[in-house]
Amino acid sequence: MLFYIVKRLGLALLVALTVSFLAYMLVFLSGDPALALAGEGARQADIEMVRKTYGLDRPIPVQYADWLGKLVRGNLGMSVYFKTEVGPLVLDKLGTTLWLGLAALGVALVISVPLGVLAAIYKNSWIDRLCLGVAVLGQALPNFFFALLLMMLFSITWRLLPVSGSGTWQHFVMPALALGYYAAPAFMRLIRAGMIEVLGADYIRTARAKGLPPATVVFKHALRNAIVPVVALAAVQLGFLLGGSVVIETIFALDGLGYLAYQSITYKDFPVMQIIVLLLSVIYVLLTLAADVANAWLDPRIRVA
Amino acid sequence: MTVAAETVLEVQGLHVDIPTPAGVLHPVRDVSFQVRRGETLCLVGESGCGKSMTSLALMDLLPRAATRRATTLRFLGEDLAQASRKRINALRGDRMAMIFQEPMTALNPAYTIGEQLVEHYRHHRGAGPADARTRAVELLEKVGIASAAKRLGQYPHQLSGGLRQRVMIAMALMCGPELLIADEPSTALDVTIQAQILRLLADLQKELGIAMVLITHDLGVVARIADRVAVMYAGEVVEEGPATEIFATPRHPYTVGLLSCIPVPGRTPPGGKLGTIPGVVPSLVGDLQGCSFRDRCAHAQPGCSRTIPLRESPAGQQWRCVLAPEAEAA
Amino acid sequence: MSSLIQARGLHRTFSVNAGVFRPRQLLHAVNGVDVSVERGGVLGIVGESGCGKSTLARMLLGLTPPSAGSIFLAGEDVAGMDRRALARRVQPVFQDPYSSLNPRRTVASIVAFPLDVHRVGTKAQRRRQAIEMLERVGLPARYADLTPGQLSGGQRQRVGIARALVMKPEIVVCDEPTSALDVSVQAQILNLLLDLRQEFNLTYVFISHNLAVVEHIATQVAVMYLGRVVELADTRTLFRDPQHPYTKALLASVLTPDTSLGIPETGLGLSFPDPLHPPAGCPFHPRCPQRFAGCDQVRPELLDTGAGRVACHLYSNATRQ
Amino acid sequence: MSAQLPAVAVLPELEAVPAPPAAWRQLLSNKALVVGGGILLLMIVLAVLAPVFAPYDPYVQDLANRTVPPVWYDQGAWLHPLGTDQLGRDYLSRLIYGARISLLIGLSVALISGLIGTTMGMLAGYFGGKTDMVVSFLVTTRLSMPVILVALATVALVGGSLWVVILVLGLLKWDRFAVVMRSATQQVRSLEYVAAAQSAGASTTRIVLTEVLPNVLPHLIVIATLEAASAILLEASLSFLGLGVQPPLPSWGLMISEAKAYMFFSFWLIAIPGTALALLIFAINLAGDGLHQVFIPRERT
Amino acid sequence: GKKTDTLQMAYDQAPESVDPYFNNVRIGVIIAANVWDTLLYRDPVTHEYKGQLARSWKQIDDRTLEFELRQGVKFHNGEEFDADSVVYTLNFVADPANKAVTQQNVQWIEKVEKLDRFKVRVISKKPFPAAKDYLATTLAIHPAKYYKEAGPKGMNAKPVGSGPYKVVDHVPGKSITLEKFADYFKDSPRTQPKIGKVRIRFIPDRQTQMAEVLSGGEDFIMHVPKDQAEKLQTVPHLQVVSGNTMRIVFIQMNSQDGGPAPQLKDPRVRKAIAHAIDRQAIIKNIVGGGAEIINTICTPSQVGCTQEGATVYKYDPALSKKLLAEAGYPNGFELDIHAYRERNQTEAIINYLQAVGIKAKLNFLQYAAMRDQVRANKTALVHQTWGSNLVNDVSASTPVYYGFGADDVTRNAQVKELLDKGDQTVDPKARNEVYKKALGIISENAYSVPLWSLPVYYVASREVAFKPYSDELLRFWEMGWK
Ligand SMILES: Nc1ncnc2c1ncn2[C@@H]1O[C@H](COP(=O)(O)OP(=O)(O)OP(=O)(O)O)[C@@H](O)[C@H]1O
Ligand SMILES: Nc1ncnc2c1ncn2[C@@H]1O[C@H](COP(=O)(O)OP(=O)(O)OP(=O)(O)O)[C@@H](O)[C@H]1O
Ligand SMILES: [Mg+2]
Ligand SMILES: [Mg+2]
Repeated sequence: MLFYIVKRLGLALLVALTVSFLAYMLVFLSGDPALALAGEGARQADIEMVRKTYGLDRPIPVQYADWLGKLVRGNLGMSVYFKTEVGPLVLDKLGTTLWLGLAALGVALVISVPLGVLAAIYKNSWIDRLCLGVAVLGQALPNFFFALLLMMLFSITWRLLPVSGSGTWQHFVMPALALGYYAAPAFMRLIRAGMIEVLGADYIRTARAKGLPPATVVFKHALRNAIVPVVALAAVQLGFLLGGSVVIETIFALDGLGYLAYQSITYKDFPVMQIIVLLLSVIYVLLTLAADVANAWLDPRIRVA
Repeated sequence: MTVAAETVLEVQGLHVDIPTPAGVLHPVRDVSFQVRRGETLCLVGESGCGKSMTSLALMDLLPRAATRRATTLRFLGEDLAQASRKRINALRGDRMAMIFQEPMTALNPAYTIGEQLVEHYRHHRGAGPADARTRAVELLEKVGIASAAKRLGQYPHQLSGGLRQRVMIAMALMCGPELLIADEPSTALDVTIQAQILRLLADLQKELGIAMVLITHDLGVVARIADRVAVMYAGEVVEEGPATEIFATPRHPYTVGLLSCIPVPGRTPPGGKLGTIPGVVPSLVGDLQGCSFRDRCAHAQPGCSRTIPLRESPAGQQWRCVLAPEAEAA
Repeated sequence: MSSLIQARGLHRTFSVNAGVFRPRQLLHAVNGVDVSVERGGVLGIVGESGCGKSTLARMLLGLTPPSAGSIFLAGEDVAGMDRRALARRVQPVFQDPYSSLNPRRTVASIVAFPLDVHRVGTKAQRRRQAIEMLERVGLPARYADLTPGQLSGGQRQRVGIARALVMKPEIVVCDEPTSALDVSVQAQILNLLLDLRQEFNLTYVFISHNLAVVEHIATQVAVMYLGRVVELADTRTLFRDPQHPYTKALLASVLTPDTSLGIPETGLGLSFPDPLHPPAGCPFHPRCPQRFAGCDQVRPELLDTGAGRVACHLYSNATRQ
Repeated sequence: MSAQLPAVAVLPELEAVPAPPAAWRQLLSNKALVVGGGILLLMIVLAVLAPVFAPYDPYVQDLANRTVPPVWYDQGAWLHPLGTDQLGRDYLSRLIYGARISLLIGLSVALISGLIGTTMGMLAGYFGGKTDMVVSFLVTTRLSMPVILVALATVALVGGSLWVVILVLGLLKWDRFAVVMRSATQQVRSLEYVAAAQSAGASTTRIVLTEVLPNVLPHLIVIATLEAASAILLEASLSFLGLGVQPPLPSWGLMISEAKAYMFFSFWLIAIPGTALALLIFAINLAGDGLHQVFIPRERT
Repeated sequence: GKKTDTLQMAYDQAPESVDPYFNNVRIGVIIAANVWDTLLYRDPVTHEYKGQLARSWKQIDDRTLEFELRQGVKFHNGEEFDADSVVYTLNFVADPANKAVTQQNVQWIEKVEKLDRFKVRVISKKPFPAAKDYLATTLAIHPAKYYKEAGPKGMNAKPVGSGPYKVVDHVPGKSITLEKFADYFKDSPRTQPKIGKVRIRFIPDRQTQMAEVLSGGEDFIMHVPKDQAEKLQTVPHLQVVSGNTMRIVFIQMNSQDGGPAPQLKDPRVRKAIAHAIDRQAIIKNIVGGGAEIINTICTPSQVGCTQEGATVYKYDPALSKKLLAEAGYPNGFELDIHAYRERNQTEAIINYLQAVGIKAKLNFLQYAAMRDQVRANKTALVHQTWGSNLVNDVSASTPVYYGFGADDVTRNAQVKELLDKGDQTVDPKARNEVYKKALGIISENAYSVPLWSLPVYYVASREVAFKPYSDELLRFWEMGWK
């Protein structure tokens, strides 16, 4: 177990390292980052100054090594735009995005678990098709479009929820709905497929043959087994939701990581952009590790005796 | 047939229909048989002939799409065809139990053996945890599992196939059922273990005096364990009767063909020709007129496409064939 | 007659995942096997699930390289042989009539595939040859353009046999060719295999766990247990006078359709063979009704007993006090 | 009475097994596929024949007739059935031409990423071992990078255009192809017909191309449809944030992006491309589901 | 809202730093103007200079200005204002080592000297006629002691100025809250603040901003596009005000050697382009009220900027086509057009060019990316806008594009010479003359197509009393509740 976790952490580290390199190289896509950093109306002298300040005059590998070295020592650099340290800036926003991600995950599960179970039980009936329709719609509706629709209804027409910001829980309702609904279909399909498979499994027939009440059969015997892959998906989806919150956070001006990412992209704030990409990858890798552990805990077949 | 009370299960005219895109599939057609207390009935036939469907129909465990109808479906005198879902659920696992083919998959991987052994006992009998546990240990010992108490905490994947099948048997016997249906309980196991499991089943059945319906495609198993045999072909029971009669004097050409196919040491010469049944099983979709075996039958004749008479020998053997016993003998 | 195919000291290990959280473990699937068949003979291999029968077959076919040991084809070491040369001489028939045929090909192109690979003749010739072979195994030409999905299990197995024979190989390795089939179809396939053996002068390695079938078809039988051959003899001898307790148990477990007999008591205990943790000494000793002290210490060698060879301390004088 | 039938000397004609319904019949019997495929086909026809169906040049502006509402509004008229946009361009024509862009993006991204992902997945699945480890690592790395962020950043840095978007998405979205192809290949590779081909002496390339590829193709097609849909959505998101394709290209995402400024007053401006986009994705997903059901049945018959 | 005496405003971009020398965005300028004072004050209407932190000033020589400072002015933290504040602040930001972002605002300063506690001299490197303008607009004065301690970083975290509003809360990237400074000095040329609090939130998305004002979540937004502003006008609780700005819009045409569109080297082609665009129609339909047509590349209000003598290219597609034919392009040609904002306008321009046969392909880029291309000589047409950083002097606009700087894509030596001369001429009359000549040459050669000045729309709750100015500055201190 320990061996395994150490191995996985090693992999995570390797992934993070690769991502860090890619994230670092992203900057050079624009050609000369100094030009981008200098901003509107900068003169040649300003650009040279920027080049010096950020050490952009050195060879790229040296720059990367230097950046990485600082990173390892906990120095995440300075935001070019906000002129503050990247570490606190990013960590400050991470909480909001994590809450949003978890809320969206919650929404997705609340929508998908009952629908998935229903669809599986009434496989190929109109109920199944209805559930599938709801799911496919969620996948088809562009989430920014859905977000705008929500905003129109809940904020403008009914004035029930605040349009934007992140002060209270009400601020999270629409973003979580928009994000969660988009994530729900994946869960629903997985739960449906899992439940169909499990419901067709021999041990379910055994449970029914034992005369157990239908609810016990479905929830104790079936769902318990169908839910195992959902845990892994939940981790992966949470990772995606964190990364995918850019659009939604921007629309609702939710002061989280996604919004910061969007800002840093538009402001050419490379240090922030790099750290966000890196942070999200690390979170993703850790989440999948956590999912594996959770899986092991849920599935006695891989549990360590 | 003597006293009615002796009959545990009586099936008359059982049909199962499954609508499919290609038409209605009839995996079970007009099947009739009965099982008495302390008796073992073997349902035998080739793959896909409807053995499992028959057993599932008895337990009301058919797939959602399938429907079942029967002229008579009586369990311990109670009409199952008319019984409510609830009533059937109350009988299942309690008065009638079932064992499946795949011991690897028939147990829920997420729960311990102990949990799975006791849950229906507690549900049907309202027993407390301690009671149920005692009963579980008792039964595990009965199926020959040593250090039973320790096993209760184990998960199915920690047991070998043979052990799992023993657990399945113990599970079926928890509530002391009157009827045990075993659908190919040994097919998935290795030959040596298969023998062990069959022996255990046979012993328990005799000891507890339960009625058993054993489904198999292995004529060797049938010969060793059955009191009565029902041979199924394409959803129908083509021949039924006491095991000794069926093996000694098979009447239906299909039964005859089946018996000729298996190499029997000492009877078939090594390297010699085995008997065969040419052709393939007919589709079960749509209605069937006459004998379903006629296009594979060496004795086929025009009359085969009409209604086939049910013939009965003095020894209690029944079969459906146009050939009269005397004609056949000629 | 010298042996056509001979395995000497074959070993094969796999590194297997014991579980997500566990380190990989070494599994000894085949553990020092010596077998051989003469031209025209049929070597039956029997044993319980997981004892290494298929692994042995795959090694004979050149599909899995042995970890140690070597295979000789008419005296020539296979290791030095070109894969395609081997393919011309040794061909397989598999167990599963579903997964052994590519569902996206027609029957004719499946059978012609080996000819395509070896570029025999023109396309039309290859097709003709394939159809001839199909007819030979009992599938009329009108089946040629069907896909496997349109065939029954027995028909599929015929296609598999036609494919194996189209290159006129010397040896056919059949890995449980009938165990997925119904008895009535099994009989047809067995009859066919026996006919073909005569016609093409074939040598079979025939794997099965159905002892009645093996007795019917094989000339020689090897009994395997946990990756080792525990008994090897010609068919008549082995079935008439089994030596090894495991062979005896196996034979006892065969249920013949005889209503006068009950279910036999094999005398094997509850423990089961686990290839990941093979017992010390004789691999069979935990289940052996005749075990004695020392069985769990020393592994018995496969020794000649005159009629055949057996690996059991009951017959080795060295360990028997 | 004889216990045995006479041994059949010559095998009699075997019964022909009824042929399963022809492939197209099977496809047509799947409702999801028919509905989804039908809508998709309609859109493809509209897109391909856009010059025929579009009443106007989608690029020509009429500054005097801006944001004219569609016919079902009081101020609307049949002159512009779906109204005009903020620069007075005919909305129906833009919508029809926009289908081209969306479909082109879906197709090209699926093609590029499909090629990368399938190659990687099949190599990993077929060869296993070290190859598999490397590919798995690449997939993990790729998965750990948030697509939309990386795409946004890249487009922001390089500058958006249709081809940049296609390339960026194509280079980013191969992960699912790799994952699915890997497991599908692993599965096929373990089947006995691969062993049979090996036993016939066929080369690895030949086996991969003729035995494995045709049998993992159904998975490929299903994934490709789903990925095409998701690429179209991603492009729409990028365009929505102003970092997608270049105007005046009538991409639906761009149309939504441009229309969002008008949503509170001229809702139809955003509703029309929004609905079209949702319908397209819906159709593709539905078709994908249908293909999945037809191509990848759970059990074999 | 009025109830809470808090003006709630949304803006689309967050300032990178609140310290006025370390941000580059409009909202930063707005905050700076409300939180800090400058030495001088320029009347937004009359453009006349008044003393703000300075009581009086005099020109000592070409390069030296002397200021007498006001006494008794206090910063928000209680620190007293004196010569040290001026000297430290300006010397600090003028030193390139301190990396002020707005270098163009400070790089002309050579040094600032303290004469006594309330008297300072500001010395420029070269004669710099625009100095007063900078000192009246962008050169905010920080408290010396605090700034020395905290530096730009501390100033951003806890900003301290002497202006009518003080910063009470700043969450970078999210919001800034200002509060009325009760001790704001009474002699200021600015009026005393009325509104209690101003809360500025940063919302990047225009729709979200609009949704906020519609739902009453915000009281004030700006930079609303014309169409939306016109619609919002119909909402009962909102008012829409438009105003002109200093930002000018024009098309740069690359006539340098080695450019991607050599056609542009032909003056007939450039003139054809100028004649092809119906500026009036675009203004009417897309740009909106308050926009003015310009004929020279400078903001009309700027000192030295004049439309006089400029060649006017009227909308005349026929003439345009004729010119193209003369130049050898009877069927037009294809080229790229680059743009980075006001995409609607670019698209409209493209449509007009199309009508005379010029197919322009749009490259809509981020500003920096576009500038890279411009500077690499890879652009043909560029849809430019320029706001002069609020400096009301032509030296802040025309020379950027004609002074042989990196953004100059025409490179006319004669023009450069004239502009250089103008930049250093102190006598206003001579200066105007020189500039006029330069602007005349530019328009005569049709080096660029001057388009219009950009208007800005403000949408506010009806409760807010406010007035727009062409410098796009929000003077919170003047605002009140209705
Ligand atoms: N859910 C289902 N839907 C449609 N047809 C089914 C279904 N289940 C079984 N069948 C068909 O019903 C027929 C009888 O099936 P059944 O499982 O009873 O056969 P069996 O005799 O038990 O065979 P085996 O020996 O292979 O277990 C088969 O032809 C099978 O294809
Ligand atoms: N590729 C492989 N990787 C890992 N383990 C393998 C592999 N192939 C076979 N094994 C293991 O080797 C052992 C022998 O397998 P093999 O398939 O040869 O058995 P078998 O005798 O053919 O069994 P069966 O009767 O079930 O076909 C088994 O425990 C199996 O799990
Ligand atoms: Mg069955
Ligand atoms: Mg095997």
